[in-house]
Amino acid sequence: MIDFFLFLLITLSFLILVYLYRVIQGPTVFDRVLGLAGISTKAIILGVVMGTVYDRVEMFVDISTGYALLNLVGAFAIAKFLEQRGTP
Amino acid sequence: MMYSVNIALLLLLVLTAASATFLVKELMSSVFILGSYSFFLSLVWAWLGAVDVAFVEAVIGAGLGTVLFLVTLFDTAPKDSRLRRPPPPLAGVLGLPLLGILLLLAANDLPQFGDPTSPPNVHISPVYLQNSYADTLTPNVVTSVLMDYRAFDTLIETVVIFTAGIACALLLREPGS
Amino acid sequence: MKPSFPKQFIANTLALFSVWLVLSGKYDNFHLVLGFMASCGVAWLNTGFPNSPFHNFPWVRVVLYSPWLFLRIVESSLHLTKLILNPSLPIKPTLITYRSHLKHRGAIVLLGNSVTLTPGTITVEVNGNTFLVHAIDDTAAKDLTTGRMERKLAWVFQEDTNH
Amino acid sequence: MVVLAIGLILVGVFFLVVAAIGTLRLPDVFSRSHAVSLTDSLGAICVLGGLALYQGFGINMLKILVVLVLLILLNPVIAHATIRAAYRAGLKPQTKEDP
Repeated sequence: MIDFFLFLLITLSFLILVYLYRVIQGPTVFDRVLGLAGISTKAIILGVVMGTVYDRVEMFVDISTGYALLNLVGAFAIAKFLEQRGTP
Repeated sequence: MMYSVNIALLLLLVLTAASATFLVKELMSSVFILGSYSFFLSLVWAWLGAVDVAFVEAVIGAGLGTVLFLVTLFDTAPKDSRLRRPPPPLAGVLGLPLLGILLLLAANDLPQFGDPTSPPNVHISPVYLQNSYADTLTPNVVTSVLMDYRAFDTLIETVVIFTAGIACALLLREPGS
Repeated sequence: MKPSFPKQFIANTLALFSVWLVLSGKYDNFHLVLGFMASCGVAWLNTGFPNSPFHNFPWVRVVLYSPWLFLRIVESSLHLTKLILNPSLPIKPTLITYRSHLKHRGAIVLLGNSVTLTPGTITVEVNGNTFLVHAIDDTAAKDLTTGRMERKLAWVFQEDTNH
Repeated sequence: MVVLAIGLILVGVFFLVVAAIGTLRLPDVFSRSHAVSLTDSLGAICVLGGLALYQGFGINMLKILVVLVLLILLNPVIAHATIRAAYRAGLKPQTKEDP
């Protein structure tokens, strides 16, 4: 069963690589922001999966909740900034 | 064995994000890539079992750091946020990977992760664990080490942070007041 | 019809306290009292502003509405999956403006959220009651223009839409 | 129970892969945000639901469900904030008249 979760972890890490391509390559700034949102969604899931592997879900879920809320704050800061600044 | 596969993958992601910061042409994109780098780094910390470090890295690195960098960019003129880097020197391009390989070779001689016979686990840790409550009457060992055995260290650290705060307040105050 | 301040305050406190119970996981007297006091304080700070989306928020009917929304999420993701995996990528993006008759601010927030979650549409801008919606193809816009979702939300917030 | 959990996780991974392909294939920011907000949300819901089922009934399941509800509520908000910024910054989406 642990092997299955490790397989899941590796698959999700490769998915992060795809979003990282979008962050680096993205033609506009907003593509990069979307890539960052995708990466943080994967990071939230990875946190819970790691908790399942270690059998300490209650601790790792707190990290995931923190990620989710920070992700929201960061996305709002970026969006506000870009709205006032315009595209570079 | 299987555990190290995943840590290798996560470290690869950290490396990719770190090198991508040097490839982009504008500061804003490097801020975003730096944010994703912090996410990966805190995943690595969580995978190694250091959950508190992971939490601090996520909060300060990915959340607060990104916002602070953006606030700084907000006060920067658009022409200053473009980057024109000279090409890296040849000695760095050749020498740094060699140095990395040397460090990796040296890392083989380090004791295993959580090895009970490694020097710190034989000499220092049992002393702290056995005597800390009798010495300091503090139930938490980490607190007693930080606040009692290394009190001067912590005090000077606090002084450094306080000085940095005063410097920031002096630099950022309103000119008129 | 409109609940009074104490009733709304108690509802908000109970909603916050249940979240606290799930997140804390410690059920001795000390922690329970501390959590209850904290949720009372947050609810007291956030109740009674007519501009807040949580003013007169109907918690129970929103929970009843969510299974329908979940089915829509599944449907929309399947639709988008078919579009993405199709080799010829048959998308026809359009921008639609849409006027809603809902008055409650919470209802408008929920409508924007639901529009984003339903097949192939995503809210671009909300200005008062006017929504600017980006639709990825023609079948996607149908659900919004028939007003099906707005009728559901009008039932949730007990408002009259026939005007 | 465990079989159901593994099935849900595999379905979720399928949707996550589709969302990643979508971010690579779709032409502009507005279409890509569909993939990021919708398909990604459903994939995350399925994977987290499978993990919650694997935990069995208890406090851990409830905690994972809290993260799940947060994701459902916050993912569309993030996508909306991003593309509203894109729209106000002057980007125009591709429409079917000028492909």
